[in-house]
Amino acid sequence: MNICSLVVHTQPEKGAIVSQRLEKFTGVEVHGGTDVGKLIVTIEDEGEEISPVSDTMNALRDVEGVVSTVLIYHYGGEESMEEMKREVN
Amino acid sequence: MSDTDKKHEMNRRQFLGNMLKTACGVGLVGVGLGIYSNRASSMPAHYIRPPGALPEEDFLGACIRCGLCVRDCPYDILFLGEVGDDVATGTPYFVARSGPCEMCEDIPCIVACPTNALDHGLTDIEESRMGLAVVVDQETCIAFHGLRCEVCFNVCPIRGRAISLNMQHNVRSGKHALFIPVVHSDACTGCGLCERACILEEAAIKVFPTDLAKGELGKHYRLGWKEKEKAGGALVTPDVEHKYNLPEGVRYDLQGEGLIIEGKPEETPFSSNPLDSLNSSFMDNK
Amino acid sequence: MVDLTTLGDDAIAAKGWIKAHKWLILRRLSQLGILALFLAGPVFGVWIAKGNLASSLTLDILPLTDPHVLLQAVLSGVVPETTAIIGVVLVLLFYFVVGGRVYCSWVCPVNMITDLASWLRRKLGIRTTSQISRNARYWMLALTLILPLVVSGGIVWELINPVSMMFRGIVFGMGATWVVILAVFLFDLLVAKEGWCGRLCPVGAFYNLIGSRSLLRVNASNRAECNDCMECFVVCPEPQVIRPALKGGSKGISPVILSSDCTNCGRCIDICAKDVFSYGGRTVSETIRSNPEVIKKQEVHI
Amino acid sequence: MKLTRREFIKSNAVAAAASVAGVTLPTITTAAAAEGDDGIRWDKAACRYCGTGCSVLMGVRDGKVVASQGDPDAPVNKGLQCIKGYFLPKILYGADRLTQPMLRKTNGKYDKNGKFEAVSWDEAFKTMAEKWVAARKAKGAKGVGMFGSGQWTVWEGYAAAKLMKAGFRSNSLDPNARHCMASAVGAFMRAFRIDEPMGCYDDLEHADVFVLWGANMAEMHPILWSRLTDTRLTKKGCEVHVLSTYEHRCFELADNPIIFKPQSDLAIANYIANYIIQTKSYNKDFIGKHVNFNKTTTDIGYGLRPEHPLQKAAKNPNKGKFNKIAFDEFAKLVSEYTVEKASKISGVSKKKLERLAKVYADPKKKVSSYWTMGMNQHTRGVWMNGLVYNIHLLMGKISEPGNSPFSLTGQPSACGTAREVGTFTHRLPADLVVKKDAHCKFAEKVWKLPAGTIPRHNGMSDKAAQSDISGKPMGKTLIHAVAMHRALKDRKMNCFWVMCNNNMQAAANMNEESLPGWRDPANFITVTDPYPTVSAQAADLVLPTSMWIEKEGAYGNAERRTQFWRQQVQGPGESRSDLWQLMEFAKYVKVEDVWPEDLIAKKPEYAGKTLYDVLFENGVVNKFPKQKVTDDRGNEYGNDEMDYFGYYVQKGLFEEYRLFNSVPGIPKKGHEMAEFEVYHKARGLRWPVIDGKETLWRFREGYDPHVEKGSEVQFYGAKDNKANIIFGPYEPAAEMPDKEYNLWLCTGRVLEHWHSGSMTRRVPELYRAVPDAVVFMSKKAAKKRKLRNGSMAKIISRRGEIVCRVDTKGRNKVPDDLVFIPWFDAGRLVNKLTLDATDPLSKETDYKKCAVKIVKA
Repeated sequence: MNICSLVVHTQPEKGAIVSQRLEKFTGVEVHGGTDVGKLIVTIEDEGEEISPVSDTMNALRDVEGVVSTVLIYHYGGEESMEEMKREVN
Repeated sequence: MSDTDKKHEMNRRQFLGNMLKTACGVGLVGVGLGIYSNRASSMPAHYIRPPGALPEEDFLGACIRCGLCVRDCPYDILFLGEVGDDVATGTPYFVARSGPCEMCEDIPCIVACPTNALDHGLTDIEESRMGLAVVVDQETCIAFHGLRCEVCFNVCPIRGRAISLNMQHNVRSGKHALFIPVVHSDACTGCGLCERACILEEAAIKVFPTDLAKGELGKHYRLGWKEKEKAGGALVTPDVEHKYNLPEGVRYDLQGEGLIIEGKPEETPFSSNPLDSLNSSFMDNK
Repeated sequence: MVDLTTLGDDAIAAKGWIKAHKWLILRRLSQLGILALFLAGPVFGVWIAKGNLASSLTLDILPLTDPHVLLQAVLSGVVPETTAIIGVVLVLLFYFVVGGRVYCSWVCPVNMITDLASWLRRKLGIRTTSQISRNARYWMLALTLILPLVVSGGIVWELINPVSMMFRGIVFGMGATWVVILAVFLFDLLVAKEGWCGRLCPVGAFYNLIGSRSLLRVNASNRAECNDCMECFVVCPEPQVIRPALKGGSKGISPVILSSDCTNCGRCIDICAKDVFSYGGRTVSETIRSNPEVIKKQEVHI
Repeated sequence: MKLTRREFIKSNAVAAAASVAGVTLPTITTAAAAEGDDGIRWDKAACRYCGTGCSVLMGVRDGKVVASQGDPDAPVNKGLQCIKGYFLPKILYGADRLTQPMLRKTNGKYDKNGKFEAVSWDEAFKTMAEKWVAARKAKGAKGVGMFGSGQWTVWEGYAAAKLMKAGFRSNSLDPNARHCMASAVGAFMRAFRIDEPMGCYDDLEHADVFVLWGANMAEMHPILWSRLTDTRLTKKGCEVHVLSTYEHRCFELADNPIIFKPQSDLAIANYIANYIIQTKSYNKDFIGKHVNFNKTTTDIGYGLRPEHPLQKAAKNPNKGKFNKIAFDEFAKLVSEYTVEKASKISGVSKKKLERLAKVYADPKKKVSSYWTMGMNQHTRGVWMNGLVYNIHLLMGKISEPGNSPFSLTGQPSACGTAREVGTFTHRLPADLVVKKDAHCKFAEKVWKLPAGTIPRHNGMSDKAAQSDISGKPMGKTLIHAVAMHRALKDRKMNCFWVMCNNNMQAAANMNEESLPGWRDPANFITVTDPYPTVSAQAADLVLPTSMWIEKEGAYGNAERRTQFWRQQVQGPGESRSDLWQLMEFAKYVKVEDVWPEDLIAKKPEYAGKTLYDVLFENGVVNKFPKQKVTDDRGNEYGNDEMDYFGYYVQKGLFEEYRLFNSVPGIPKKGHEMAEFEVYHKARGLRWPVIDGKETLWRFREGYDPHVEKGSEVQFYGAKDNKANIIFGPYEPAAEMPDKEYNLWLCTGRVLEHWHSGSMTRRVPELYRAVPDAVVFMSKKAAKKRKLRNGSMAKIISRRGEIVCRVDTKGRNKVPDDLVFIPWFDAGRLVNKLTLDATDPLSKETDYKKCAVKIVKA
């Protein structure tokens, strides 16, 4: 179980189109910043079912319009999905 | 030059010097005062002048800081600016959130004013423009979320005209309506009753001095439908009558609904022309 | 030099304490009484006078308006209401009769502060004084009247006028007004003797001009009795007004104090053990001078 | 805000990236809010105020309600609330909550004229029991009385009914719903022989036309109004007709605004029936199969004291009998009400009346009629309710989506408690009545009591006189709310317990009828309330209560929806719930104190026991042992009553109540309810609940399982499965304006305050929004009296006077001959002015009509 967030720099005018491209990857979500070309992106994997986060990160770099990616936050835990879905409170 | 002359000369010099010194000193005081007055004449946005107050610049000249308006306000909402307040010392104001203008019909504060700083020409309180109410925060105003509040609307003394409710469909719930308060600058007096009544911790409707709150339409622009109403008809040659190619049962309402597909008459297996039935014998079906 | 430690002792000895402070007490009663009239409303709910010294309405009928403030308002372009005009006329008439600076000594609340400063100066022996001309107040007056014409802030003087501020502060709420009052006090105590009222205050200057031909005056009609103790000079807030009347006998100058600077405060009357001074009209002096007893006394003295 | 751990981590990740990139995202604030809300336990409850029955979520942390929200999953309100609901947590935390029992004392002893002093519960109940037992013995069944509430929880009402009717053997129990819903109940029983509306709130989406008959829904049922408004805005051809005696906020939406003269609604309704018959629009098939025609006895007086001239003048005072007639006779009776006549009586233009009649008569239009106090608080309220049923029945526009005559309720549980569990003087649980020997016997069986325990309405059980504790026969036993105050004044009743309402502020004619009895040294008055209300001030013993979510509760709203909540916080100090008080007080009275020997002889095992033992430890109520109260998420909740009494009291009472309505062999079907636990899970269920299924529209085949197949419609409340159309004519109001008292006075509520304001006026924001009651009057009427907006006016009736400010600009625009004063303001008691004239049938006071004059104060 991994969750990480990164800032993906794009050519400023291409923020929207790049974010569409990124969201095609499983486990990838764009949370904003398309208008300034600094996409706030999270990547999650769900255990063994899909490719690990690191692979996805590498793949993102090769997406057309992406200038650079910077990893900001990474969480790697051992919890099961059950636990993760439980409410915080 | 004799001694006395010298002495006179000295005295004159001294005199002139002293005078110059005094003049300079007083002049400095004047400059300081001018600067201070500039600063002091900027009021905080939530301080509202009493009804009939002249435009701020004129008001500061006209108000002699006597406090008679304060004394004659039956609801005791007016204060005089004190030294250290952000309002010209001694001038009257109220704060809508804690004590709004109750809109007395006889406007005693204006009657009390000896200098016309509160314009004695104002005799109908509903014509006063103390400020303008503004719905400042749609995110916190619970009416925008569909809660039934409308306290501002309910307490507004210019009933239905200064604040109206814009009823809309609540897309989220799907079956409730929203009652959105809308302020109309042509009727709002800025009394502040709405701001006081607002039940939020920080009011979402606030009264600001008119010059801060009011927008202004481009001088060139007119609202077409209003002009038409004023003129009592089209400003240019009225439109011709339009005709359309339409299938049966369909109308076109140019000024209203547009395309109207009229309900088909209830269908039966029979043609409306009896001959059709008569001529098609059931015996042919063999 | 006058011995400040024994100031007034002679008068008390001669007339008793009460008589030696008669006019002072009456003045304080007047100053406080006027405040009380305005305070009775907000404090006790008994509405006698509403408003403040700038403009007021007494018993819902008598309007009084300060001409200096109204003049400033007019200069900034205002057409006052009739009540205000009536109020100004009443005030002008009154001070025209009793003397403009009666306002300063019998009405103005700042007077109590500056009197206190003067008293302390004498008690503490503070002698510093800066060279501010007594004419500076007229410059200040001019300034207050020019500012409304040139500055957008309207009646600018009222932003800092300690006179109206103190009264308003007491009647409507002090805020930081005490700072201004303290400043006036310290100015008078440490910077200039009678600095505020005697040299700077444009309100006083204005009333000074109004009352320059007033009927009520103090005279030294009994000047022959003067024993040159000089105590009147010490207590007088405008001592320059005394000399001509008191000492001008030989030059044929009238014993009436004619200078409009005189505030008609009566301190000279109180402090004089010889009853040299008294209130009277502009021409009252002659009758007293012809009083045979006085003449006789003068002769004896000579 | 609910977040899974995964979402929580993710939102942190997003926030970190956004802050690095300098990008602002709306989602970040959400995450922060979620963090801030940590530690809050959310649970559902029914809103404390009106009969709409909004569901709310209350957030509790450290034993205090710290947050609230509308319940987004509640079908009624979908997360919405009115302004009162917005402040729900604050009604619990007024600074002057009562926390200790208070008794009037002098020198350490009870004294009617003493000052209130804190006492222990034991002393309070001992003093009270002594007075009650003495009064019960000396004055008979009516010697003691209890005035309850449509704000009681279901089991509180049930326990009260049991305590009074079975324990004290007295029918002197009436709820404040008597002031509110009694006329609606009367009309339901007469027309359908079963109580409560056939429709539900879904009618609000399905109707084409809405007609408001004396209901200011915009302010009094704010969330329902927003549903009605939405339908009006979004449905093509939808129209709204608003009838009232003055212009209120509903008129903002009115397509056909109708202002009629007070009382003339009777003429308008009869005219509509006449129009339907004249135009032959009525549903012949429907009335043939499902309707009987009747006419009621007329000239029935005004429910005043018998010696009142108006009462003496009436030919058939208090008579409610109606007789079957033929359709033709009915047609003839209403034919008198031509549009001309109706227009003349009501002052409404013919055009408007015709427009209204047409929508009812149009078979293609679905019409829903709504009404509240304008129709119920009416000296002909039962008739008037019936006249609207007449219209709907003539057209067959009833019991189906969009076609509904719907009586809205003003209190959160006027239906669920006051009406359903039998807190009216004449009722027993589940629509049973003390008039019927069989019903009483059934109740006695369920309650394991000797036959003849419950006093019959006429004191006759099996045609033999029921004996009272004093040995004398019982005599007539029914006594309604207004009569209770009269009995106190006349010293026929000596002990009175007012619970969960504020009757000193509510009951009409306070000066002449309420206060004298309360303050009479012969009488002992107990008031149970969370706050020192006007009633508490006038009482002798004040008992502090744990209110609303300080106890486990259940309410039943206007659409038959029963909603439960758990105890979420603890009441302050020594406050105890009404339920606890009712049960604990029963411990202080022994069976011998109130039952005659011959009755005890029938159940000798009850000898020497307390009422508590007999009524509550009867093996049914105490059947469910102490348990933990938890929700599905594992949160635990308190239950003070369970802790104290040692068993699950609420569950026991509810399950015993279900023996009246949900088991085979019950006398009246149609009130079936689900099991206790189901309600804790559901967002309310609309009864009858049969096999776990709710009923939306009653009496209609397919919607209502009680309707037999093939019959389409069955009004199964009546034996012949038919509803009654009952003709009642126009009769004038009790007190009309004359030369001296020249204005109508109408009273009512405002959106911001609820009822007597004892809760909402303690919410600073609501108080600030609407601080004091004003008198709404027209500009012209004000000017005539030298008044204007904002001036102080003295309003004088034959019974008293009050002073308040004039409002000529406010939300209510009244005609020149009518004024409106809301009654929420304890500082301006409008019930000093109102007349205690009631509907002679429902005994409900007419708060909407009396005569006043106004002068400058």
